[in-house]
Amino acid sequence: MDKSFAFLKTNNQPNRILSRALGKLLDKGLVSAVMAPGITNGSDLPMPVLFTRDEAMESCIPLAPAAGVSAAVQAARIGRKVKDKRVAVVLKPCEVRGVIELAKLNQTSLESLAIISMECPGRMENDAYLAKLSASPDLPDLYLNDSSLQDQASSTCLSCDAFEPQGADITIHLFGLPVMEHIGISGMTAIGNELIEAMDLEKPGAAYDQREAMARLREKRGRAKEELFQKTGEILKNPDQYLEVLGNCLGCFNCRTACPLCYCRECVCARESFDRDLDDVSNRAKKTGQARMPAGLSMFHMTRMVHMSHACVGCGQCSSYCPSKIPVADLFRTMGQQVQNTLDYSPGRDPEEPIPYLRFKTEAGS
Amino acid sequence: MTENASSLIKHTALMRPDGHAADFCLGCGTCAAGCPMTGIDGFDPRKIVRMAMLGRDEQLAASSLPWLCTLCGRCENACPMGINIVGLIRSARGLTEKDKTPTAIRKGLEMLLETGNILGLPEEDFGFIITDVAEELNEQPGFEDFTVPLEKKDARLLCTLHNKLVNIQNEDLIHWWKIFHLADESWTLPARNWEGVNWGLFSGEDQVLKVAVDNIVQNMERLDARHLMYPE
Amino acid sequence: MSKPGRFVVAGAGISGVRASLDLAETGHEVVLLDTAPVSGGILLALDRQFPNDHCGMCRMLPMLDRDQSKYFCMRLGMFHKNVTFMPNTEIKEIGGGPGDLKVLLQSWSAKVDPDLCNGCGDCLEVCPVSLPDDLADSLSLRKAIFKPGPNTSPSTLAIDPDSCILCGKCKEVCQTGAITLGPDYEQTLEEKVTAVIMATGVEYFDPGDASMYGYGKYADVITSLAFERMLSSSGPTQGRILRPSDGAPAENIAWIQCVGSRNLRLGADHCSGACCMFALKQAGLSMEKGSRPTIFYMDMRTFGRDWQKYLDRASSSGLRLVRCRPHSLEARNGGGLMLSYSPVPGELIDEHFDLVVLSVGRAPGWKGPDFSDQDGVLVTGGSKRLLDISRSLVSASSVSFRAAMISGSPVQAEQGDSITSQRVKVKSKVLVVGGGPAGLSASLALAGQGISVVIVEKNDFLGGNVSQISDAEARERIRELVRDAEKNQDIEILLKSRPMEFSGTTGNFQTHVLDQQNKGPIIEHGAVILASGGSQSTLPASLVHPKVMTVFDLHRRLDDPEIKEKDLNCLVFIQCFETRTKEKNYCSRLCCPTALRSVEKIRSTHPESRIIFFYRDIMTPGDLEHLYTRARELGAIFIPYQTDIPPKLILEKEQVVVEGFDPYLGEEVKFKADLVGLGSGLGPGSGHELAELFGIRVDREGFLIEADPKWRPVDSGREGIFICGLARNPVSLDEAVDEGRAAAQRAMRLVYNPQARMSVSTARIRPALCSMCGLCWTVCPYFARYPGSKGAMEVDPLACQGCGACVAICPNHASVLEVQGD
Amino acid sequence: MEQTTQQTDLVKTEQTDFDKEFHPNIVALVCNWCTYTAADLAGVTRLKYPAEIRMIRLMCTGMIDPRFIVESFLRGADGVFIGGCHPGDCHYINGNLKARLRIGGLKALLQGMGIEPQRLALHWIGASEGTEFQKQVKDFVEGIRELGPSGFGVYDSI
Repeated sequence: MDKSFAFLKTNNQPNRILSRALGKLLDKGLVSAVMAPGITNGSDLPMPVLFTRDEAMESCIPLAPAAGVSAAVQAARIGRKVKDKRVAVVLKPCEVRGVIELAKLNQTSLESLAIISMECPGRMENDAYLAKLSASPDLPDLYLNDSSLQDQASSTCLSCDAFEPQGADITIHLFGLPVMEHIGISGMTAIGNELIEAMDLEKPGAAYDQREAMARLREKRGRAKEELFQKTGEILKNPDQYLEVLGNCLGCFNCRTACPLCYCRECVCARESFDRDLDDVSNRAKKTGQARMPAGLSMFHMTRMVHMSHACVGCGQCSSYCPSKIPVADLFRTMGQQVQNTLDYSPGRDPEEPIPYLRFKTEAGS
Repeated sequence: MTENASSLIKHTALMRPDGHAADFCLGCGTCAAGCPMTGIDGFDPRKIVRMAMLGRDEQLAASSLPWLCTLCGRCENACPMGINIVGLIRSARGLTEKDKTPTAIRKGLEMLLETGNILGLPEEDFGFIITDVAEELNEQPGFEDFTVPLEKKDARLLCTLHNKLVNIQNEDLIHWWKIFHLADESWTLPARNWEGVNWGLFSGEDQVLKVAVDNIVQNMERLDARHLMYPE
Repeated sequence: MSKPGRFVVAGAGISGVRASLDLAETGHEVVLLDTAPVSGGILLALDRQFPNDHCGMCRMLPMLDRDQSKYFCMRLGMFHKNVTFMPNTEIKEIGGGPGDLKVLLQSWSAKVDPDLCNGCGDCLEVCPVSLPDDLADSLSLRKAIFKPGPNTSPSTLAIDPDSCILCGKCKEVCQTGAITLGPDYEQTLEEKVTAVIMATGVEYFDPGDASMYGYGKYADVITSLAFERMLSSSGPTQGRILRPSDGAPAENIAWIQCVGSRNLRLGADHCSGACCMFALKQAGLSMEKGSRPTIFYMDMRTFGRDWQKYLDRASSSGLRLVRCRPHSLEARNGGGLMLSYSPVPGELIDEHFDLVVLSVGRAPGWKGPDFSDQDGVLVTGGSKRLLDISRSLVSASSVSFRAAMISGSPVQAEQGDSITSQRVKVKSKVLVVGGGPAGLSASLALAGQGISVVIVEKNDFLGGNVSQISDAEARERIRELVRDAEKNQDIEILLKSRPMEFSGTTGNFQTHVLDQQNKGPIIEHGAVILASGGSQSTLPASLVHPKVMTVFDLHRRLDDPEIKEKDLNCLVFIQCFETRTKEKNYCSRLCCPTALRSVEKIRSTHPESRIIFFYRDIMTPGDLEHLYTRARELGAIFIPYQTDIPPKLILEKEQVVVEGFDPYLGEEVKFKADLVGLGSGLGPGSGHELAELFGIRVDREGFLIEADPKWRPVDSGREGIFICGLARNPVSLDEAVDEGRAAAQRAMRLVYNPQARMSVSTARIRPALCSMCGLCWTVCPYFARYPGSKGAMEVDPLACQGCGACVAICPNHASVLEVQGD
Repeated sequence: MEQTTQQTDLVKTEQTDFDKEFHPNIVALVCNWCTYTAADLAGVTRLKYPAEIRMIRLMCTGMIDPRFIVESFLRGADGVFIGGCHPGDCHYINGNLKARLRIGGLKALLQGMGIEPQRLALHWIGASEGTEFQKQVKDFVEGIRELGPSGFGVYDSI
């Protein structure tokens, strides 16, 4: 499919203008709903909001530099339930990967979803965002144009070089563009092109060359990622350091709740079989002189790694949710990378790519 | 050419006592692997058998293939299908036009028919050679009274001779004559048609084969010998 | 319903074991005996078997009533609660009539009490007698007291009465007092049984007896059986391939095929039917160990469905194949042997090999009295024909069914049981798709046991390809099957119909059968037998010519009076015509025998006509070899060709010319043919469609694939669905009938009891935890999962075998294994 | 009398050596059909293999939940040895192939956690391969002995 690149004039309000463009999809009946980050009563934190009337789109912040939760789970819920209608979902690239991965696990269907994603400048941690927002109400727009603000993104985003969406129907182009004048929009699929037609965009006179901006960013974030993996890798390999990092775990299981890929209805780790026998703890205490009473947390983290590391899309929500500031995402992404490399697997890359542990079927012989 | 002739050789092979015609050939190559001649001037027993099966009698008869064979029988001995390969080759030789058979054999055969031996040795010359060798033996102690029982009637044993013994290796006669003498054997040598080598067998010419056999039979009957010693 | 029957099965090789298990699984009692001290037969010596180089013998264990047989590797022996194994036993006499046989058994003392012997092996150290080990085919020595199988269980030793000198040393060292060397006792025992199955196996040719290839003279010439032990890590060389003469690694290895078979001088006008594959397997395994194998062969008999592909794999991984029979060999200075062979006319090669393996032929072997003519005595396995494993099992299942039918009344459903296994209600009805020989024989077998059958046939007649069969006897047999089926009240026949929708779980399937008006009943049934058959391949349009036809059509045409009287100067057969090649890479098995049978027919009317065969490998396994010999005797000429230079057909208006290359002459040959028969093979019918409907596997060519090509030949892999006949693989009429019965036997075991027992350990879903991700569905190798209507996956209780793959893949442990009883 | 004392001393010395040597905790997960049979065969043919292994018989290696392995390490195992049927020999068709894939991923994970991949081994050992079982187990235990204690058990303290 040829990309159809077009411009949207932003008039210093890229979020608002883009919201209106999305509203046209509703207005023209091309989609029955739009799910995008937005503000609802009670909080300034952008959360996935389902819009069904274009006039309501005023509260939409499609390019919000924060995400209260991963919208992948919500998009997946729509995909699973909605049949014979189309819903546009605005997702960050990591969320798109999450939805694709969930589709492989039969947790959603991509059929009714029109996925709109963007070249992602990253999201800020929720508290940092809210603090900044109170001083600067235009933060969602300013953030797009200000690399020093973007440098305040979450550590996960700063070390993410998968910022270009894969598998979306529409991509919103930001990098290397004067976003306060206009942003780029291109359709990646037939559906995407069909929707773009309805947005009344201007066709490009001369396209911007994004390559340099992208390469710079990729280099910068890629380096940060390597450094992070290096650093975290060292921690992981050293039981003492690992214990120190994980030692603060309260057992709240927020990381699990936040994870878009943890699709089980009830986590296996919540079950009795994961409770440490008191005898175990006391035996250990006898051996080493001490043993922590709320047992089995290392088993919890290990099990989650066993189950999820091949599927980790690197959204960082687990870290954001951790009350003890444990860099869960760093650990997961580092481990995920190693496991994914071994299994030659990239989560969310392609809906047709089978879950690696099912691939044995294609193998013959020894 | 398209293949359509029927095969004479096949019929010849079918007449063999064991009845195993070349038809059984699997083409397995056991014969060729055991044959001392395989590869020499394109020789291969499989090829001969196949030509016979395809009825290419004339082509086979006109080729040198049948004459390259030593008739040693290693092929036949190993053939898992029990094919009478030697017999087949002999039959093929029999089809060769007379002027195409190897000269030495041709000449020998003519002599055999003419004189009863392959050398073409006249009867008096044969008698002379035998007497001469006997005299030589008389010089050895203990054999002074030895004489060759030429044309002796009622002997127990009639001996035929390989022509080599008469021609170039006649001192070899002495060895068995000595044994016979010491054993007091009752034996005889025919004065004519003493030839023990039947080139009719090699040449595939049944009528010559028969002539040579008849010669011996007549000698046996003429001299009333009871047993035959046949050195070939 | 009558009482379960009691049977004697003589011979505890693979056929005997299969027959015993079949009878035992349907509630009968079996006395399984063998003259050997252990069960297992020849397979004890074979670690891996073609066509996949795997073991997997355990897969033939019961799938349902599994708690009745111990969870064991089958190499340890065979254990089933309904089977009594009697080692060291033979049949002395059989009296009475079918259904009421009196069998006199004679057992002799093993001299070692299996209850006391713990297999410690102290006695092996002291026994002074050493003799060649039969198991390793004389490759190594054993003592007079010995371990009769490499890993049989119980790990008892046995004393060979022929070589024991009664010195008593073993008895002295035995700490458990297991050894009795007293006077030989023999025990006779009379069994009253319904029927006797003779599964007495085969004998291997002893190349020493015929002084072949220096066997017995040169240590580095060994038999294929000895090589098998050499490959085994429990064998005399621990799996290393060594020259017996000096223990040096054997790198160059030659296999010589057809030693003791296909040899008229030895009176062996038969093919052993398995040695080609056996050699391919051995050569392949030896390559894995770094050897360079060469196989000397005449015809590479890859006549099983997947065998040609097996050959292709071996060739592409470096196996050298040389088409010729070596003449002889000689020992070489410094070890090894010099082999003389001539691969092409005029070329004589002496090649050095470290090891020469003689692929020794087999012949039916039974030294005891022959009871096979007696009523109530049935013969199976290699003792009947020379079969590979898969065919032996099919034959054994078929025979066991016939044996069960002798009792004349249906098998009784098994009632209560001490083991608290859960049961599932099943429908006592079987759906048979296809009304050809396989389907009919399956239906009749089931109906004979009181199971109701529905036959669904797409044509408006039963009998399958009967009109295509020219053999009058075969036609009559099929007509008889049709007549029997039509008048059997337990068989419902739906003509011009096809199955369209299929659902349900094992034992409780529903199939909607539609006729040509798209109307028809929904049939509820416990099992399905797919016998949809196949047909001969059609020739390409470019070959449409009145003188060119398939070998099958030609064979039929020879009966036409017109042809009989016609002048036929020359007939040409081209075998493997566009088969055993990339597009259709299997042997159809029937083209060679059919074409060869035509030779006799031609000769009866045309004694002088020329008959030419262009062939790649003549496929006449077993007794069929005689057809080949006979055709040669009748003057047919056989010209081998290679796939890169196939014979050319030149079609002209009035005539057909066949051009080819004769490798023996080294020349082009050309024949004006009055008739040309093409061995273009057979193909499956609606394989792909059926596979899709019933959710089973199908191969590229459209043949339905079995769960395991050796051990479960008529199981589809999805429990309750069985496959047989031409839909599964090219077969002869006899084989189709056997496969039909074998499939019936497998279906029977599932539905004979309206309360089928589940496997001891099966998976269960905890619905509240299931996220329906479907991972378990995908990993389940038995198709025992399906998405349920209640928002959770569900388990097909009879299909689940408790392998636990679902448990391991489910991140949430929504899938759990449950073990019933103990 | 003197001789007896000497013998006792000898035994004592041996024991001391034995004690000095590191005795790893090895968990062996073996499939019922092939490797267990091989282990059994090794037993009845009196092939000695290291006493350090604790064998757990499973129906199939395909049913090994990686959690078992992780838990083994967390509870102080120094090595986990898995033995299954050769590819194609699996009683359950392909359980062993599933195991291989899963264990491949787990190895990467363990390596990331500082557990040497050699501490987790998967071997195909057929039913008739008693000597192979002995050899593989011996080699494995020796390998672990050289590596020393895993130290991973300490994680379980949280």
